[in-house]
Amino acid sequence: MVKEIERKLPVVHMCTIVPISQTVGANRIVPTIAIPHPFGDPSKTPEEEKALRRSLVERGLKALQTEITEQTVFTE
Amino acid sequence: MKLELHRLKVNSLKFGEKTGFADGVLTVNKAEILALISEDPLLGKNLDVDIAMPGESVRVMPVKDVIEPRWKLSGKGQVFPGMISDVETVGEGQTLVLSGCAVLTAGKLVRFQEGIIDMSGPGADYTPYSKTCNVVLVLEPSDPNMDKHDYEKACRIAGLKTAAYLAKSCADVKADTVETFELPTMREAMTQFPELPKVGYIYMLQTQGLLHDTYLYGVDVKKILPTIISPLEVMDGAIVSGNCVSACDKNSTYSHLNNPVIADMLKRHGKDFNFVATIVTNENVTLADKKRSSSYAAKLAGMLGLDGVVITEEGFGNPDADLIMNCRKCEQLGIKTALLTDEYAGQDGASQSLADSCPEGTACVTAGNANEVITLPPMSKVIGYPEEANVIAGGWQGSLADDGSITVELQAITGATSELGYTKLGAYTL
Amino acid sequence: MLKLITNNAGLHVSVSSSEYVDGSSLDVLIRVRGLVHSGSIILTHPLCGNLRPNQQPFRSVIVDAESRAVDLDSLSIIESAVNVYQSSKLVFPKDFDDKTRADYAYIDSELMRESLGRYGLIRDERLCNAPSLKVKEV
Amino acid sequence: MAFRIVHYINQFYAGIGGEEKADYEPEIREAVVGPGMALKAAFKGEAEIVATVICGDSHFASNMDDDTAKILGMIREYKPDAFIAGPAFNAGRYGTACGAMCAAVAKEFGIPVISGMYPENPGVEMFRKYAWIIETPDSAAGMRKAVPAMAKLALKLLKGETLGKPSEEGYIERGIRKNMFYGKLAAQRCVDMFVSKLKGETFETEYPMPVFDRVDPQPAVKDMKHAVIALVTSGGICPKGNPDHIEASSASKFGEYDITGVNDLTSETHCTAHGGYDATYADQDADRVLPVDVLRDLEREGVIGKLHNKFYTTVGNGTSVANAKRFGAEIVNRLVNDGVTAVILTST
Repeated sequence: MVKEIERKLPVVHMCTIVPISQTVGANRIVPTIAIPHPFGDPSKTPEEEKALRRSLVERGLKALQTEITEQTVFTE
Repeated sequence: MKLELHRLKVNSLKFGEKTGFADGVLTVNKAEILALISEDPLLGKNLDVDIAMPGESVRVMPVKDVIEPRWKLSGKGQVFPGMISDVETVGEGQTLVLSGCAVLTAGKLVRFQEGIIDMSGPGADYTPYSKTCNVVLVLEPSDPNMDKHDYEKACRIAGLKTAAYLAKSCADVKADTVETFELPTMREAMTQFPELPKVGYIYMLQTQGLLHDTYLYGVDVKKILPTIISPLEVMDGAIVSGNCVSACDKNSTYSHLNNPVIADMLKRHGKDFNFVATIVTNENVTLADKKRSSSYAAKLAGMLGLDGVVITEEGFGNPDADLIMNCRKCEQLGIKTALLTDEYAGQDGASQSLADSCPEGTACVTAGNANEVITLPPMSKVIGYPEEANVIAGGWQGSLADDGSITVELQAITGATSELGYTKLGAYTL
Repeated sequence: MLKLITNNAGLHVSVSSSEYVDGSSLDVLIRVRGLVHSGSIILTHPLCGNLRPNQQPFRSVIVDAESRAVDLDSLSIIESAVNVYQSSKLVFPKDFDDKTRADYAYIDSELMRESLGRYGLIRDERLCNAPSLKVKEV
Repeated sequence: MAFRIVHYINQFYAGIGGEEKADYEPEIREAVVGPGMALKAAFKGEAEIVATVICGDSHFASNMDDDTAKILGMIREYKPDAFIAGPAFNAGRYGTACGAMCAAVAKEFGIPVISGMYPENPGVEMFRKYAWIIETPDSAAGMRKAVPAMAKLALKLLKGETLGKPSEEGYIERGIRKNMFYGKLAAQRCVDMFVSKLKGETFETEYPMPVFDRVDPQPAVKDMKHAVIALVTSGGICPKGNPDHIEASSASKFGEYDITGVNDLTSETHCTAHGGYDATYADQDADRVLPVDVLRDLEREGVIGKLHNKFYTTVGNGTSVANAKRFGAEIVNRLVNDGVTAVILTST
């Protein structure tokens, strides 16, 4: 699915299992927290959780603003 | 290492006074076999020996193992080392083979495991053992509550003993043909045919527990690290099957003795490649073992500087993970692989065939979809226990019809999708 | 913490650390998948043994249940196993007569026995070795 | 006696009209219509078309479930031995309708179903598992080639003859594995293939393992402050109650949901339809899978221009590659039409 989107629009794939994302052909990849809660962590307070989520989304936006020529994993 | 296989071609079987071979006929003294197998206190009183010939309207079920009669005429050790003879290394000297003959062990162990062999009709096309002249042992335990491991072992040993006994009884007859195999030491092998690629064979053996085990020189293979073996040792019975679950793709002892991959690789050795090593490895249940064994097998192939390996799997499901690990780890070392497996694509053929896959597995041969359904017509005679059709692996309640016909998946047929490639079956995509 | 996830009641009672799943083999695999997603490692292959999904009503898997980064090997193995089961007709323990069901339970226990021993999870060696391991009906 | 065939065509091939008549309601005629004439000729009396179903492409596309049920009802009384739809060539909606009807007829009546399409017709990816689809050229100019091939395949199936490989029979690979006896032992075939691989020669594997192709990355977003960012997820997030009944696995559809004015996803408003992971955490707070709350904050702060007012959801779990591709292609077309700049795709 990610490839079909990438044919027409820039897309960042935000997911927990990076190797799968690499296999399905995503180009901009941002690793997330865990499979059942990629953008959250139930062990944290709601405020901490949202701050964590925000930092991940900001990383995703940064990836979208970065020129790349090949598959790139954005870890920071 | 040099081994001569002295072959007597068995065209017919009959019961008679003295066990021996003449003019293509193997005469079998039933009383002697019964005496031989009833030596074992674990086996019961109602043992039987029967004959099943190609083309007869005969069905044998449930079959555990198929064994080709062999006996060493000379050389160190004796056939089936560590099982019915000493643990001495085999593979040298002369070995008598009763070609075209097999011992089948049949008997109930658990209520769903073993296979079917039809000697005629559509089912016969699927099993290689419908073409052999079969001496069938019908076995039972002396105590119905006996530990199943003990009884399984007793059945296994009874088959091996009978196979050795039959060949030994023909040791005085001059062979029809003699096939000679001479394999060099590793040092010579490495320098032979410098213009040809050096290749090997990764021989995967299923090793998971009762009815899922394989033995190497009597050692339970789940306990080994991958190791190197000579094809000639395999021909003398160094590898013995304890394995009959989903009978279609379990390697019988017969198919080990006659491993068709080894046979073909030896035939093409010196022409298409330089066949330098056979690596046996296991298929254990724990992931740690799977990782360790696949890494170790690939490492051996790498240390030997192999350019390519053929890999054969045994079984379905979790062994697919072992197959894929072996494939990927070899390919990552730059060792080209060809894989031999079978498929579980569902009765309609629409499901995913393997439980695991990798893009490196570019060369893959399959021995067919084990789920395809077949109806086996009634036979005039059934050796064994036909009512087991309803509970056999690949059958279901109602598999056995009133007229004696059986509707089952191919997996119930012994050797139907042999992953040593001992049948011509395969699959294609519609 | 090491533990067994199983729908085989007879095996469950003989293992010192075990979680019983009241359901099908697929339910066992789905429970294991949930654990893997939250960081557990699979120690035994979920498709061990060689009975096809439409034949073996029992499944048992040993996991190292802990919360850490997802183990990729465990993940790919459990996802594939669940796929295999979801694309197959399932059988349930109740589909079989008592004797056959006991045999299936027995083989399932046999396949796990060595691994359970290795990971020190067998509570009573005799129970796993018993010639006729009785399946507790649930 | 000749085999009984029911033929399905659209309004165009029935001579009713083009796009302006595409909402033509399904009807059945006891007659041979349009391309049916060519089919009839190709059957040479071995099979006859007992009825022809005609349905407008748009009508079918917008009333898929109802029209399918209605057409099945129409067909029933004609007791067909086989069902032929099309050929649809490269017409997307027509191909989809042909494929959907073939699948429904096969399921309902258990008879052979045959269509004809250009390989890139979306109907192929969606329905090739359920129907025999003869590969055709991309336009009706290929009618003369397509129809005899469809008729031939239909007769073969009706007579219960064994079918050869797709390349031999001219149909598009269905992805169904079938056993056959080869001329050589599997062991010899394997060693043959091994030698070819060693020598670098071409060979054909007997079981192709999945492979993945690549797409070049799009250029970066230059002006994030004015960008419209859309959220897409394969994590199955949907309004509570899953109004579109998206399947928990092997999804056959995707969802499009409006989030105008939604600043936060909560356990009251959203949940997951995904059956491939423990849903507890997503059901408690769907922002954990689809971070709407944070993107609204960023929108308010002017970091991004706008969060697109619709999000798209699918279920990654067990969904076929073909369906996933189709979803991706349809979703991105809608996003482009809506003026979206870039996409955040979240997966579990």
